Amino acid sequence: MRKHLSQHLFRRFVPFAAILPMAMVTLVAYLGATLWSIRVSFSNSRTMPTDTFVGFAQYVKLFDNDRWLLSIENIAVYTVLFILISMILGFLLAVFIDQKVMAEGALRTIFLYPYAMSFVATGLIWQWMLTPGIGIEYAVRQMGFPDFTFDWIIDQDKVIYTIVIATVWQTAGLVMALLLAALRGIDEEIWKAARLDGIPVWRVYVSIVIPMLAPAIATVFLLLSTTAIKLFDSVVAMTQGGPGTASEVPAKFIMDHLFGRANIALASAGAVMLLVPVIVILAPYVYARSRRKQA
Amino acid sequence: MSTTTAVQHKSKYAKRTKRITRSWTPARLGIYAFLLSAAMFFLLPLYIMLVTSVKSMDEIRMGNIFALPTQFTIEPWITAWSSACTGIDCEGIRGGFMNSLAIAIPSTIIPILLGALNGYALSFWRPRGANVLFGILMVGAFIPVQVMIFPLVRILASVDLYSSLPGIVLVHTVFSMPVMTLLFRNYYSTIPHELFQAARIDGGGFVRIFVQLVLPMSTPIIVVAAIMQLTGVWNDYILGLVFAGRDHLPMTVQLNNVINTTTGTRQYNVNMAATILTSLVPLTLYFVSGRWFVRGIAAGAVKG
Amino acid sequence: MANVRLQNLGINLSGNQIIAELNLAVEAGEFLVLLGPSGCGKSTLLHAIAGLIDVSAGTVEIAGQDMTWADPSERQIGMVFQSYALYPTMTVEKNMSFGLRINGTPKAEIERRINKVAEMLHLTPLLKRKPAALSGGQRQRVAIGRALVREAEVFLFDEPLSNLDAKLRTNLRRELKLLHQQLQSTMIYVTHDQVEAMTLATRIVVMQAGKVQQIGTPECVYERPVNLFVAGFLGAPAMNFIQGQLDSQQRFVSNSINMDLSSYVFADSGEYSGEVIMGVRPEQIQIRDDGPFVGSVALVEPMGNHQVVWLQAGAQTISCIVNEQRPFAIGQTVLYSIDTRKISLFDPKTEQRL
Amino acid sequence: MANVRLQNLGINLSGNQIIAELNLAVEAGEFLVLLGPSGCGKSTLLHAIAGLIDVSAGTVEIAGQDMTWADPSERQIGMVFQSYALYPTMTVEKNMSFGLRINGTPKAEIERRINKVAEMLHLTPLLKRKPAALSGGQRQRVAIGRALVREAEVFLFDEPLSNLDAKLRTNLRRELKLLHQQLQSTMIYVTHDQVEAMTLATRIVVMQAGKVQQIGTPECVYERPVNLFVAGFLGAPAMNFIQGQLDSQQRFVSNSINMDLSSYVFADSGEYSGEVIMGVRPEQIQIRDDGPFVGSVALVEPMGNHQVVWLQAGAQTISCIVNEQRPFAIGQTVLYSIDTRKISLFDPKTEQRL
Amino acid sequence: QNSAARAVKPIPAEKAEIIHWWTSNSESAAAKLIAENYRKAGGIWVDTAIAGADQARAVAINRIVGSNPPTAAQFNTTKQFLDLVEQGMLNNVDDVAKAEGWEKILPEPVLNVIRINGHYYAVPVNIHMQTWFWYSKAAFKKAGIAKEPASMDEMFAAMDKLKAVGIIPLAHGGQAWQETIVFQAMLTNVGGKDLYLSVIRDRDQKAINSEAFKKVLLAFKRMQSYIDPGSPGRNWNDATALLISGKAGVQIMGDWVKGEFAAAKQVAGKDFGCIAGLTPNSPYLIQGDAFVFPRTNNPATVQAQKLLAKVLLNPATQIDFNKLKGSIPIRSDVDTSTMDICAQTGMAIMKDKSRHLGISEMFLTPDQNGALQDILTAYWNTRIPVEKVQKSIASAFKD
Ligand SMILES: Nc1ncnc2c1ncn2[C@@H]1O[C@H](COP(=O)(O)OP(=O)(O)OP(=O)(O)O)[C@@H](O)[C@H]1O
Ligand SMILES: Nc1ncnc2c1ncn2[C@@H]1O[C@H](COP(=O)(O)OP(=O)(O)OP(=O)(O)O)[C@@H](O)[C@H]1O
Ligand SMILES: [Mg+2]
Ligand SMILES: [Mg+2]
Repeated sequence: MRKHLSQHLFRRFVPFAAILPMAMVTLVAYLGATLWSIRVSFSNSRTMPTDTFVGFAQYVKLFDNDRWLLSIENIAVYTVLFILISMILGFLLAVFIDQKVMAEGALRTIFLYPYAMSFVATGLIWQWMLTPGIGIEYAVRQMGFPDFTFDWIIDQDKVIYTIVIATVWQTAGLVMALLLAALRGIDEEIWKAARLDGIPVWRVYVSIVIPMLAPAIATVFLLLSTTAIKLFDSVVAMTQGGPGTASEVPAKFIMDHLFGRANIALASAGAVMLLVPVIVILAPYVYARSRRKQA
Repeated sequence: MSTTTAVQHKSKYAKRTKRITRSWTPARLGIYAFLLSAAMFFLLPLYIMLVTSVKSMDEIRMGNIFALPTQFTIEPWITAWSSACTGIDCEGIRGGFMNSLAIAIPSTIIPILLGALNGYALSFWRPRGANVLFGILMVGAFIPVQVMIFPLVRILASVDLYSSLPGIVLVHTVFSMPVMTLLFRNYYSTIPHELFQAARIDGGGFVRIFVQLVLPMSTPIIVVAAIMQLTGVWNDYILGLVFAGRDHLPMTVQLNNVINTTTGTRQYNVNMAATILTSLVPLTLYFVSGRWFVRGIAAGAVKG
Repeated sequence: MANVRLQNLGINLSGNQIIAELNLAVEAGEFLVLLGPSGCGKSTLLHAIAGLIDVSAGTVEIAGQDMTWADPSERQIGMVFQSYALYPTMTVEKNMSFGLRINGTPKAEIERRINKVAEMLHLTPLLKRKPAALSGGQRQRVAIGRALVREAEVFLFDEPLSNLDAKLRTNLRRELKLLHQQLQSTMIYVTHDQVEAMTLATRIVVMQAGKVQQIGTPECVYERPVNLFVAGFLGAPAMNFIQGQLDSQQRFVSNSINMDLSSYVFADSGEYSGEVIMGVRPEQIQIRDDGPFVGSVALVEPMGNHQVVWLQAGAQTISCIVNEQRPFAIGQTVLYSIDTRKISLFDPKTEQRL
Repeated sequence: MANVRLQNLGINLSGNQIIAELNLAVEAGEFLVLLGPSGCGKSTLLHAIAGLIDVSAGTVEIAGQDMTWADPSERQIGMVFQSYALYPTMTVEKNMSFGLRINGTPKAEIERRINKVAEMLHLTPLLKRKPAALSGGQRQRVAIGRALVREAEVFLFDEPLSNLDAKLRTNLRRELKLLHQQLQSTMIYVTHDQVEAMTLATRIVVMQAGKVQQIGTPECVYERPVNLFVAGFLGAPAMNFIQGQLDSQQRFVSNSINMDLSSYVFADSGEYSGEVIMGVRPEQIQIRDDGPFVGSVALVEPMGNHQVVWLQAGAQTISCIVNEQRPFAIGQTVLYSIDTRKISLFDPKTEQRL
Repeated sequence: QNSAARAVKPIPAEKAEIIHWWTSNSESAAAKLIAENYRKAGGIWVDTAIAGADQARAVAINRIVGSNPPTAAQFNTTKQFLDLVEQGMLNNVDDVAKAEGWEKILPEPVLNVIRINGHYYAVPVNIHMQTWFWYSKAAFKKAGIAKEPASMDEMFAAMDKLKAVGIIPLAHGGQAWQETIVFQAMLTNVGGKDLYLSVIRDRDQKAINSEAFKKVLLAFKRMQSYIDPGSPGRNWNDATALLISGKAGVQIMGDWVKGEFAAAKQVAGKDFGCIAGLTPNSPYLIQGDAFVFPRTNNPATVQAQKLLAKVLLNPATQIDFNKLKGSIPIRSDVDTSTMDICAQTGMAIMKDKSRHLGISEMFLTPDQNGALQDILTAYWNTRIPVEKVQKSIASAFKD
């Protein structure tokens, strides 16, 4: 009895031991960094963190800043479009590649390769392609459509869409790979049953496959959300936030203030503000889940 | 079924042969059309990169990005690989290759293993409180990496890991943990729980079940994780720069030194060649990973 | 040798009370067969004994020790899952040897056991295959094999032979019985096959809706069912229930039947008169030319070695088993008799045996 | 009403020839039962008929049309998968109604059918549940329900009742028969249950290792098996095979038995003498005090309504069915007789019926 | 060589790790020259090149925080390292500065930045002038512009002419920092030194709201009307390429542009012209690179730092380095006859102390400077009333 009990306790303990690295990382790195950021955001730190606290001054400054407000607006538009289009395109690619097509390996690599390329260079290519006068507009005009215009990248209102295009190009392949892996996990018998039921293929996807892919879709969604909110490299490489400040995004604001502008307090305030909507969205979900587990 | 419809149907199916049904229905043509146009969209930038990389700078200054080179040159490739300047040395990007490998291999394997382990513990064992930790972790995934650099530098310096190979591997592990855990956790949630139960009856402990049952069933997701992680680490610049220390600077630092400049002259052809060269390692992984995207990893496992 | 004792067991699944206040004592070395309608909680019970689902009340005792919260791997249990739960990435051989390799059984011994079990289950040519390349029955046999190689203290079988052909099933049934005798392990066995239940069980447990209805030897349960449910559940074709009156002379009177039941032994050794339900098994009804009762043939089902004849007697349909191959015409009037020695009487209100 | 015709069918699965040169003609409205040992290719055959796996040779004809390469959805087929293959994210109701909603059946009609089928399968209280929250038998019933609501031309059932309790199974068997009569659809039904096979089939097909061994009415297959395999496969307990000699006077002679078989009708209406194997079903052996042959009781299996007695007669073990509840002691010597009218004789070399 | 150097040195040489951002071909050659000279002087140069000034500085700071500092790190001669000094994270090089008499040879604005509380914390190495007007001789010829513009009005007139013949008047890269350069050109050439100082140095609200400053802003906005639609996001060198090919007339950019012309084999004075300031008294904006020395107590390292400081300002190093880099020497006492005409022009102007003027980053904190940049780029790219811009700048410069 006693032996069993101790063995039992030991076994119960093993899973906890296994998640110890995760716990450490979560608590020390993530929770720690978050708390640190919050602390810094209430100080007047510049290049280095200092202990002079200034209350909400940085936040006031933040929301007094036109560029920050514009960045928020931009990232909202960007996030919605980027996630939506990447998921749809990635899903379609996964589905079509899953149809036993020829040259599957080559196609998969083609769709994935943008993900492997440093955006410092590919961003420049996109900038070229989108620049009126040398890029796609030029090429189409050469092909005999002299009135064709495609100048979003220099358009204050549309430049954010060009970032969407280029980042979708970069990420859609990864979405495809993720969903493909999940698609391949669906039992063949389910497919057979659906075929027998005479269900059109698209309906099978909509009504059976997509619900079964829910965990993978959740993964993709979270993954895309994190990359979207942290959007930085692509903007720097393609537009540097321009024209003007039209394509500024929060992460770039944070980075500029973190390094070039040596105002880590304001940068931290920005980072903390980024987390607010995330927590607001995620917390009830986590709470509900843990409640359900206990039930 | 009445005989008239039967006759109609007969003519409809009789002509069908295997080949027709399998490859050239309009639907299949549509699929190929979609895939091909998508491929074109994806390849266009690569085309420009390739074309640019074999032009001379003079030609690039002319400005027609789509045009084929009038004078083909592979000089930029050679330069990129072995003689572009990356500081006072001009030895191309190859210098960091071994460093990149030394960083990328452990930084791919360890996070994947940890992610799988976390996902496994979260989905099957559900230790108390783990979900809350996971929630915090996922929120943490939204913090821009750069914001965390400063505290991390301090922490690593305090344990004497700053500017070392283990240090940079640890940092990659930390930053990849949310995504890796998420990936595996959600993947495992689709595996029938009964398999896990059977293994417990068989006396499998935490580790055994993980190594012998769960990991072998994870091939597709491991491949995806490897794609993500290897690419991420291979292309990482800022973390390698800050944490790896001078002796372990990854290839991307060289690449960036070639490409990135504010006031120096730019050699677009060399930049493109260098970029493509740098990405060859992940690209190779993408290409060979195909056979691991197997179907039905859990097929035949359970009934119902 | 290990006994299993469940006390006041309660189990909830997603908020539904599946099993409540269940008590069951399985003796060491016993072969207990669990019977019950689909969805009554048999699998749930097995899972609880194995420690795979947490009980919400009560205790599970194995080999004299409280194992309610012990890990499944500590319970020394071999189990065949109703859904098989084979390891998809392992070959048949690996599937079976997994547990042994884990507890460090020597290689040679593993091989010996695998070969023995594979032989018995006709799996030898399939040892190198993965589950996905097996037929349904083959998968089920692998599931059985995986449990058997463990030579555990307690075996839990959840409908282990349901997808096998009759011949194999008969063979395996015999092998299991043999194995039980050899290993002296305790077996808890869920089946829907009456033949299996009858031939294998030392005792049968009949469950309904998460509750135990009767526990007893096969003969006892078959011949002296404690209530209408057990009576109707066991036996195929099912017991005939004939409603009528028991008068003070212990005569049973219904529309078409009037017979003396004075030899009937009441459960509480008392007497009774009034409304009753008489249960008669089909094999206790003989169609013979000198039978006292009349019926007309409504349906004939030939079963190979016997036929089931359904008789219409007034509003009552009565099934009986005829062992000769004698032909019957639908509508034909026949005479039949009822063997009163083995009938059961039930109270129509409480549905309990009288 | 649709017939199904398979001609020279060949099927390979991962390089193994599972089915070769199979010919089978199922008439419209027929209820064909497929029998065969585990792994003989029954499920594979059903999948091929449904168009779910590609055949490597031969043709599949449904309703008179070549459907070898037609899409499964064009074949008007309802199927119960051996592994159920329920849609895990849909409720029971959705699982059943999905196909109907897709092909535009009116809402009211869908509801009517679902209710009818759910009623019949006792699924009504479970309609809102997802498959994961169902017991094994409940899942199987959902799988049946999903096929039945389609009211297709051809139904393929792959062991649809294997996980149900005897009572439910008897009920559903009857319902299926009724449904078959109503819909007049063609049914191809895999089962391991002899009772199902006997009661449901208009014809039985016995398969072994991908080949058809015999096709015929249940009685024909049971009483006149064409070879040793079919003879041994059908019937539980299995047919007794007694090796011996047939002498020129048509007397069968073995160690313990010597009897006159002059009334036996040979398959090729010729005569035969020499080594034979005599097949006798257990129910054709009567233990009676005036029996001509002697044996000793080796084992008794009580089966509720009958008992199986295993007799040792020389080296031969013989099973027989005793319908009375008469007690036997192990080792007890008994006399028995053999009903010669329904015996079968086989050639020991070719294993074919003589 | 190395052994010879070692023989001269009193204490054994310590490896000196230097973080810098000179990675392009010309920069790299320039850096190499310093390294070479350092080596000759007995030091051991360990190179850590990191492209991008922000990145390189960030790494340097993190390395300092992580107690693994480099021996020296490149910064700009601006306020960037002020915080580090205040936190006590840098060593000073007072010994060297005193011994070499920096006070006499370095321009005042530079001294003001590197000398903090009387200590010298950085070694400046060069002077870049950001607001050069470069023009294509071919384009000017085509547009019929005979004379180099000598005032802002003439410049506008020239640009109108260029526009008339279908040439892009202003080759501009539409990135915020390039727009700031155009602004500074306007502020110095239209507003003049005094306005510059009261706006940028004194952050004088009155000056910012003045008519004079408004004129500067309007001139700045007028420049925007001379660019081509493809300009947003363009790199400066692609703008230069427009000049080289004769598609554009003028570019306002720093003297690093010379590298591009050289790569295209164009010669200053023949193929293109350079104007440092439109009027004889327009200020010469000083910007440049400097090295700082993270704090360390290791005497060998301190030794290495001092040696580096010495080498960096060595006249020979100065000449050779700045030739390669395209900038002009930081010290006024070197012989410039071997340099190109643009550099010589620059050096000539530098002789006049009254024309010395530091770029905005020498006066503003990085944060204020960034805010100014944000306002300017928004103004350049959108339609914002000039008064609002004045107000925004005023509010960004408060406190
Ligand atoms: N993917 C596969 N690759 C190779 N062989 C296979 C594959 N799937 C099934 N088989 C084999 O084909 C044979 C026929 O399988 P099938 O499922 O048709 O059997 P079955 O008659 O339905 O048996 P059961 O009664 O056990 O369900 C089996 O021996 C099986 O091992
Ligand atoms: N996760 C669940 N949530 C709610 N109810 C459940 C869940 N799993 C099973 N049930 C219900 O619990 C009851 C018992 O299920 P169990 O699997 O034990 O039945 P069973 O006796 O094994 O039946 P069968 O003979 O059909 O396998 C069933 O009515 C089933 O619907
Ligand atoms: Mg069950
Ligand atoms: Mg099968």
